[in-house]
Amino acid sequence: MDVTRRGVLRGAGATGVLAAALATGLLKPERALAASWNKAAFDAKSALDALKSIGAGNTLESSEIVIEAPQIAENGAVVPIEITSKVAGTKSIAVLIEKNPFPLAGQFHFMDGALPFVKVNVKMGESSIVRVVAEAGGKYYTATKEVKVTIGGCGG
Amino acid sequence: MAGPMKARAKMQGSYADVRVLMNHPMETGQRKGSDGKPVPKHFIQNLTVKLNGKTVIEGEISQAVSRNPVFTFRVGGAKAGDKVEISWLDNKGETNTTETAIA
Amino acid sequence: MNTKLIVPLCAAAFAAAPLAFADPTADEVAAIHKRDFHKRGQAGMDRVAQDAVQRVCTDSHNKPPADLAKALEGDELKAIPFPSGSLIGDWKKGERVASGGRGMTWSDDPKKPSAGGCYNCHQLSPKQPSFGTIGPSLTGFGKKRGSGADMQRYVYGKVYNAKAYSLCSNMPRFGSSGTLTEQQIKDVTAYVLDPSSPVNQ
Amino acid sequence: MTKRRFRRGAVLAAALVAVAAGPALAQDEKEEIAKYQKMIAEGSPAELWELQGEDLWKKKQGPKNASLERCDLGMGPGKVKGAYAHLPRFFKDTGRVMDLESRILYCMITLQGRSEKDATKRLFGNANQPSEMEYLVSYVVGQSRGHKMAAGMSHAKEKDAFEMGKAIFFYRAGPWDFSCASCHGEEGKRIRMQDLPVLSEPPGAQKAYTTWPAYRVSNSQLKTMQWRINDCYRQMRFPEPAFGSDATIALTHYMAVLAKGAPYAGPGTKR
Repeated sequence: MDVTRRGVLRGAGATGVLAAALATGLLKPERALAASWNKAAFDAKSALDALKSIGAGNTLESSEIVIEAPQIAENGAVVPIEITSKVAGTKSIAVLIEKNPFPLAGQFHFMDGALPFVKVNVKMGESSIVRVVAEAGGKYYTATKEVKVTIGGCGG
Repeated sequence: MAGPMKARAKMQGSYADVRVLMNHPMETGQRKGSDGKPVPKHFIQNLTVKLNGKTVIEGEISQAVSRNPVFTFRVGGAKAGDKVEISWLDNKGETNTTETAIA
Repeated sequence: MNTKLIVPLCAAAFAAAPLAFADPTADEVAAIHKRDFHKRGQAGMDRVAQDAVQRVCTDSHNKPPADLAKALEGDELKAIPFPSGSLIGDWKKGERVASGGRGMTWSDDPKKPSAGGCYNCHQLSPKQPSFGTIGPSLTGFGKKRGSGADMQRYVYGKVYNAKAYSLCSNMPRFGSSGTLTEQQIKDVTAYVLDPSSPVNQ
Repeated sequence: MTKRRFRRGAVLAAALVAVAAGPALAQDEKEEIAKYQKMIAEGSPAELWELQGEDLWKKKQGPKNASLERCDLGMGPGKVKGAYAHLPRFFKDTGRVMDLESRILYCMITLQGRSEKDATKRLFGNANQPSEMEYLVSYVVGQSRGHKMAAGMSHAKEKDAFEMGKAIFFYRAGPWDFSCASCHGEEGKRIRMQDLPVLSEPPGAQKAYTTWPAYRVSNSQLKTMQWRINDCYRQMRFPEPAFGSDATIALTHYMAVLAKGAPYAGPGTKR
């Protein structure tokens, strides 16, 4: 299989081929997991620290990143967000909920024909700015959208 | 033990729309269980989308993704009948995989 | 399977004719509630038995005969224990009572204070976008109507027992039902009337 | 949402006269809420419940080691397709009007030989413990998608249930003087941000009934109509209605009959 190193590690981990790889001594489990999930970025308590941890300390505002999200979410437990990057050569998209205790919600890497698009449901503890950062040509582009989380009915 | 998982893939012009549904608690570690004790963190960290065996999307996600996650992706360079395989790995080392043919 | 045949035939008849089957009697309706519900937590079976107001409003579809309504409203009004002196409490505490929704359900701890759930049905502070519309908007209520003794008495009384003012109102009788305390109702009155409350900003 | 032309009756016209008196939501705010609802429906995991439910429906269980595949949901043993659209209905074998949940319980007890205690062990699930009933219901209702609602209204007991359901709908009681109609009786009202369908008129009943049972984001579970009624009564500050009781079935039947003719579109997705 012609894949990147990251691909081998992640793909193996996720498909259960991991067990086979471990058995044959190809990988140590800590290494496989540590390499595939950016712990520092996910543990960061501010959006800025999370961005630094994914290498996006400097970002450029871009109108070519489209964030589709409701301005009002009736339930913070499920806030649907749809992201499209029109920045040419987008390799990855990161989603940050700035007011969440751990702002980074996810980062998606696209290769071999995958379009820089993702639709995901996220949790929001309170009304917040949703920040999206797209990586293309070694640069980081960003756009934001505000989502208000309202109080539900009947004292919810 | 992983609950059910389901994927659907459909050509939409030049790309395939891939939608995947996963059964997972996505525990943040902040919620209290019925016994009043915090429920430990338990969430999917990685997901992989493969087209005909080749990895095309890799996701790293946090506990901020909603319970029972649903994702939609778009995969270019695909055609009807191609095989799409999606798998996840969580912080406890549990995994699950599903595959579907593009319609 | 004759059911398969019967259903479409009767469905057609039903579409053409108005519904006119025998209504169950009030006693039958009370009886099914008594039989098919059970006590849970603080919600005891006394709660499914109707009092005079509930019975009259149910039977009249919330349009009671005027004289009967007037008489019952009078009874309800007489039963409100208006405290002496100012009825204006602390609007900040009142805001919490207005925003919260807990209390009185079978899953609520009866030892903890209840809230009023005002925002479920009313708009109050213009800064709170999440409000219901079952009741009228109360935004700027104190600013428009002042906060004199009569107005204080009206708001306090209305929260304590809305049925004293409009017999079949959708609004609960927060005082009479034991949901809110005298102090909580004073605090809500302040939230609605106090010039410094966000409701009047 | 399905766009249908509703039959206009005198009752409906009367309901339309009573226009919302409360403050109207800004149009864009309304659109944003609609957008939220549309987006959560598109990203709904409800289908997973249907899949799990199908497995459980076909799984051999209980002292008789039998599946529920021979369960008669009103259209004959083994016929699941379209069955939910005809419920609640009168069943000769039990002599009563039954909704889907009570019928499933009946099949668990008769076909699988399970005790009532075992069958009713977990009628409502939560985040920690899912409910077999909720999975089974998801599967069965999914098999009626696109079928027009046609709850039974031919048998005398079905007519009685409808009338009783209507009376229960308007019965005011409890410390807060609520009936179902307190919240679901007037056009254009909402609690907090949620629109309240008028369930005593066909348009509201159709819209609500055809999208329940539903995956409920607040519970992260697929919830049944029996649960919906149970939790409404909790919030009405009533005592608890018994699961599958005549009162809950009558209320369900009342709404199902009013929803007549609308194609079933569930399981739905709610906030």
